[in-house]
Amino acid sequence: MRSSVDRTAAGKVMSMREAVASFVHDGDTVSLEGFTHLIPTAAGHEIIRQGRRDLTVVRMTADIVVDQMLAAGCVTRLVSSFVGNSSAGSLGELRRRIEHADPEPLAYEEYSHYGMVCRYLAGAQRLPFYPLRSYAGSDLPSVNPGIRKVTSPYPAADGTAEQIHVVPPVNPDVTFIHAQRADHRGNTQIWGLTGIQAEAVYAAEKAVVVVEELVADEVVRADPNRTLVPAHAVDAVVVCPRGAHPSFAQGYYDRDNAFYRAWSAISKDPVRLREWLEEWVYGTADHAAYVAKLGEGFWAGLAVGEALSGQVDYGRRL
Amino acid sequence: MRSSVDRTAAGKVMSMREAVASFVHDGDTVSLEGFTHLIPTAAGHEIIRQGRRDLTVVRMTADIVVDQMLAAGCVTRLVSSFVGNSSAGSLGELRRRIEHADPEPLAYEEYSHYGMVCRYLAGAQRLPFYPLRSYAGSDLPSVNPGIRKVTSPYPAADGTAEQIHVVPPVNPDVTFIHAQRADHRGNTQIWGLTGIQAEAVYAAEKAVVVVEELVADEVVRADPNRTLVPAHAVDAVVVCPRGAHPSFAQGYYDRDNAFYRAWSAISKDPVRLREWLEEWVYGTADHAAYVAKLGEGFWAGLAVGEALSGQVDYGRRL
Amino acid sequence: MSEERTRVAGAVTSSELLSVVAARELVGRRTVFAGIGLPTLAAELAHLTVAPEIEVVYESGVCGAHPSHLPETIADAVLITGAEAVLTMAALFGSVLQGGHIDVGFLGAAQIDRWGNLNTSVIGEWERPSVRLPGSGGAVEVMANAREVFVVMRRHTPRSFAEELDFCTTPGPDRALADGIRPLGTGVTRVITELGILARDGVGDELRLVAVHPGVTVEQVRAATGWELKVADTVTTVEPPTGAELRLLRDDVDPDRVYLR
Amino acid sequence: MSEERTRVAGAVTSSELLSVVAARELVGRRTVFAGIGLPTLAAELAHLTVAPEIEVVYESGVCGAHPSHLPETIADAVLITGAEAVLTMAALFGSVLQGGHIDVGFLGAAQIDRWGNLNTSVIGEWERPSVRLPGSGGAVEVMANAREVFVVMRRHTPRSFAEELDFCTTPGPDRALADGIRPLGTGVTRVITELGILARDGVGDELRLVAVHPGVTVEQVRAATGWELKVADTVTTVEPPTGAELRLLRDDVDPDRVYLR
Repeated sequence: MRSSVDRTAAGKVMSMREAVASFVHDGDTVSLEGFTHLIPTAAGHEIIRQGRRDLTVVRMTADIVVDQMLAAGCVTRLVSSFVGNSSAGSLGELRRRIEHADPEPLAYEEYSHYGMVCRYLAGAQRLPFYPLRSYAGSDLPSVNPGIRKVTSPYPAADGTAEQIHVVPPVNPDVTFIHAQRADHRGNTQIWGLTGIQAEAVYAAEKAVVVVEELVADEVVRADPNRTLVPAHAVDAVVVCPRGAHPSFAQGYYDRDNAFYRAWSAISKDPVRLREWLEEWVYGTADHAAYVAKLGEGFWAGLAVGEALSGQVDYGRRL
Repeated sequence: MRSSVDRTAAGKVMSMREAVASFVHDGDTVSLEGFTHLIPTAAGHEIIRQGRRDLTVVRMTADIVVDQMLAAGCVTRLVSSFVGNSSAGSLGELRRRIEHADPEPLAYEEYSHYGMVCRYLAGAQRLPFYPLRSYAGSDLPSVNPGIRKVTSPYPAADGTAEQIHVVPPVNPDVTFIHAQRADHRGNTQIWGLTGIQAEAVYAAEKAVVVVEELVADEVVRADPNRTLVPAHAVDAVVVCPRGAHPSFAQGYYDRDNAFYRAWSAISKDPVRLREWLEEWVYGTADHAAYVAKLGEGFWAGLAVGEALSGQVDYGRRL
Repeated sequence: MSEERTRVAGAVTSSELLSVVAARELVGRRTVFAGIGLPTLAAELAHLTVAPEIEVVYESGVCGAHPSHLPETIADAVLITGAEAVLTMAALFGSVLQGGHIDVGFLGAAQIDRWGNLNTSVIGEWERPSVRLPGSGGAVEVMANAREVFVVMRRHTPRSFAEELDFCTTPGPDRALADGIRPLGTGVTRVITELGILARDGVGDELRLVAVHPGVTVEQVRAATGWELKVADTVTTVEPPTGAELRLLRDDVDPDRVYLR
Repeated sequence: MSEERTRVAGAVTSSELLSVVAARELVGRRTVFAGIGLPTLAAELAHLTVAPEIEVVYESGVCGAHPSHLPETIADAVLITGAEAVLTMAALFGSVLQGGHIDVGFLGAAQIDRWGNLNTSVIGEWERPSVRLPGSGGAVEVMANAREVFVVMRRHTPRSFAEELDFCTTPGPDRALADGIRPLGTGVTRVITELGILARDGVGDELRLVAVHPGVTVEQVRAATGWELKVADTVTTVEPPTGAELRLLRDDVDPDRVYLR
């Protein structure tokens, strides 16, 4: 049974430096989730700055931030269902690690997207396994002993015994997600793509929510259906505007597609990749410095116009 | 594999009479969902008016509308996890049917709430079973052969084989839910308690959404995260204001607690119950007549004040 | 006897007494899964007294409710407006409850046995019962997944505190173990009744009498219990509700007397 | 040869040709699971021509998108603003895809074999590959659960149309059956390439050549295929994109040439 932690008390709001120092330890299993939208890049960068080692990283779409953490030597094991730079190309460091063990090997657990979704579901729901109609006939189970089979206790329509594949739970030591806003207790609201973030938080021993904005309690409570993660599941709230760059935050800033395209060339050259890390991660004290270094002119290029949701009426007793 | 139906085309908006005539047949399995909030009462009443027989009703909290359908002779089998009049008392007809087979027996499949949730999840996800950490040591499996066990293919922490209970999928012929609003294609938005409605819709062969309001496409599209059920899962949209009475619709009207309290006495007396059905169901042509018969003064008593959600910004590309 | 006790405790009603005693037991707990009625009163009072950080999670999916009026059901509209979060039932039961986030779950029952197993299904045979009760609701899940369970039973009689349950809807961890499945929670740790408090530490333990209300004797409780009740070495007398507790309960928690009757 | 064909079809690019052909194949289909790129173009063009009721569902969770600009990823912000619904990944993969609501799924691959099995994981051995590819993403689930799958392969070579896959990431129904599990969908029914169209009806069927683009011979396709390719009794010649199709594609679907290069 997981430990009982004080997740309802105040005092959850902290800096990214404090959050990483408190909740990420060498050897930990760290989940960073966000499917194209709201990728917790700033969290990955702070893990690099603090020099964590021997991490197992769990992330459905291992993309730029994972390639950067690999290059910084933080990661020895990766659990993922997609390893690529979106549709923009390859991850140079990841390919060197897997194809040539250069500069060191990378243990890789390969799943499909729904396999990862189901691992998070099992982790969040404290289930020993989660069944899914994938993998029948695939070579993946032959290279991933985590993927197994169960026989259903209910006969199939034709009366025969029915088999189905299952995946095991994943329970990260800590999960980081990025969100548009939260209150100081950790009630977290996300709109646009919500991905697997809620399950990744519930599956974890500790959860850190990185937000564009800390908002007053009243803002959250005006629209409780917008809360994707309730306070009781959150251990820390980090305010970090533009912390999802180069991915996007719906309604806040757009995706930096130019950087995605540039990354394939940067990461293809290990020297250039390490120079990039020197300049943009080790060379910036924190994400605010990274944001400032990019400059207001740059951010103006990612600005978005307004498209309001309209309001619904929750009603009040008269 | 379920049949391919035209769920994206226009022409889904119809009257309750048409929806029940089209989608509910004698002998069908009918799910009516809504957990205290947004109970599809008007749908149940129209099923009574059209005299359907031999139905299997699936409903987590079998309450007043189920007692009424039982009294009208529509139901021979009930699948549920709670059979009571909320906290206000008993269901007279249900108790007569189960305790005394009066006027006829009722087949009853008893689950717990999460057992029912998991049956809908399995049904929606086309799984042969869904695992849950309930029922270990309960007498329920001894009276419900649907509840079975599976051995996990992953050893427990102590190395032993781990067993877990499972429930089978439920796939109703038709599911009815009530909602605040939908567009003409069936994109359905609900706020407040959302219960098990989305899964109950996805589990069903056909789905009918009953709404307080039909709204313009733009209203739905301004806030896509508010859509609980997308158009592709919906076969019919029925506009039926106040169709959830005596339950409530968040932001539209409050719960009629007095009627809940009154029902225990009404239903305790089979003659009085049948008189109630005569007057309020058979004696009203449709739900609009039922609403009118209650009168505007009555509805003023259930009126609620305004509590707006605030707006979020989805952003638009400049 | 119930009337006698009420006199002893002053003008304190049974509802008030049970609410106050249950509230005190919540000291140090954080997330409480509560149905409507006495558990709601207890949690609200605990919030104002011994457990300021308590969060009530409702079976309907509401977390962090800030109701304008005392709710009449676990799904009352006033629980939603102004709440911190509303979850689907799949998330509430799957991630929150089965996920292990609930410290204390409150349950009631028609029958309880010495191990804290509960019956809410039938009196008599399941197939043709003399009384059909509501059934589990979420009780099976609360018992299986909450760290511990508090049971509030207004009536303490040999029929309700039964040597043998007519039907076990909601098993405690001892029955789970016998079924070959390792339980996740402790099961029932407190039973609060009109006569006193029974307690139980965990797997293998029977409920035992640890406290009586003023004016109630150990013998009275034994006589009202359908099995041979174990009694703690020291049985304390429950401190009657204080003036401060009663004022909070009556003036702040339930001023409209929705439950305090 | 590719350039020759382009000349034959006029100033039609490979992207345009594949998009138009794929769009035509969507006649009568309703729900399409599409990645970004050619499948998006095909679905949008089909919407304007042969399948007005088509709905594109994106792996990211978007249903009924009405984008202001052509999306650059399957999760582009312009897909969300103005969409009809946004679902969690658990709902999208669980209820929509595995639930059986997708008529046609589009997939690509580094390698395909005669049964429509796909490799997107590695070239070489999995443990130490010569090329590490992105992996499944949701491809395993699309193949397992969509009614049928269309594969678009720009390059038609013996290496990509392989006698034997280096690794089977995404199995078709024949491999599922051999694994003892009854498949839910038909697997790959169409493969659209720069040379023509291969088709397959269902379990037990091999892909066979049913159409070639103008100027392409059956022998050219055989030579470009790594296995002994079956050929339909009648191989038709693909009708070149019409002026109307090209105008819609260029002026309405992708006026900024995001994909039409």
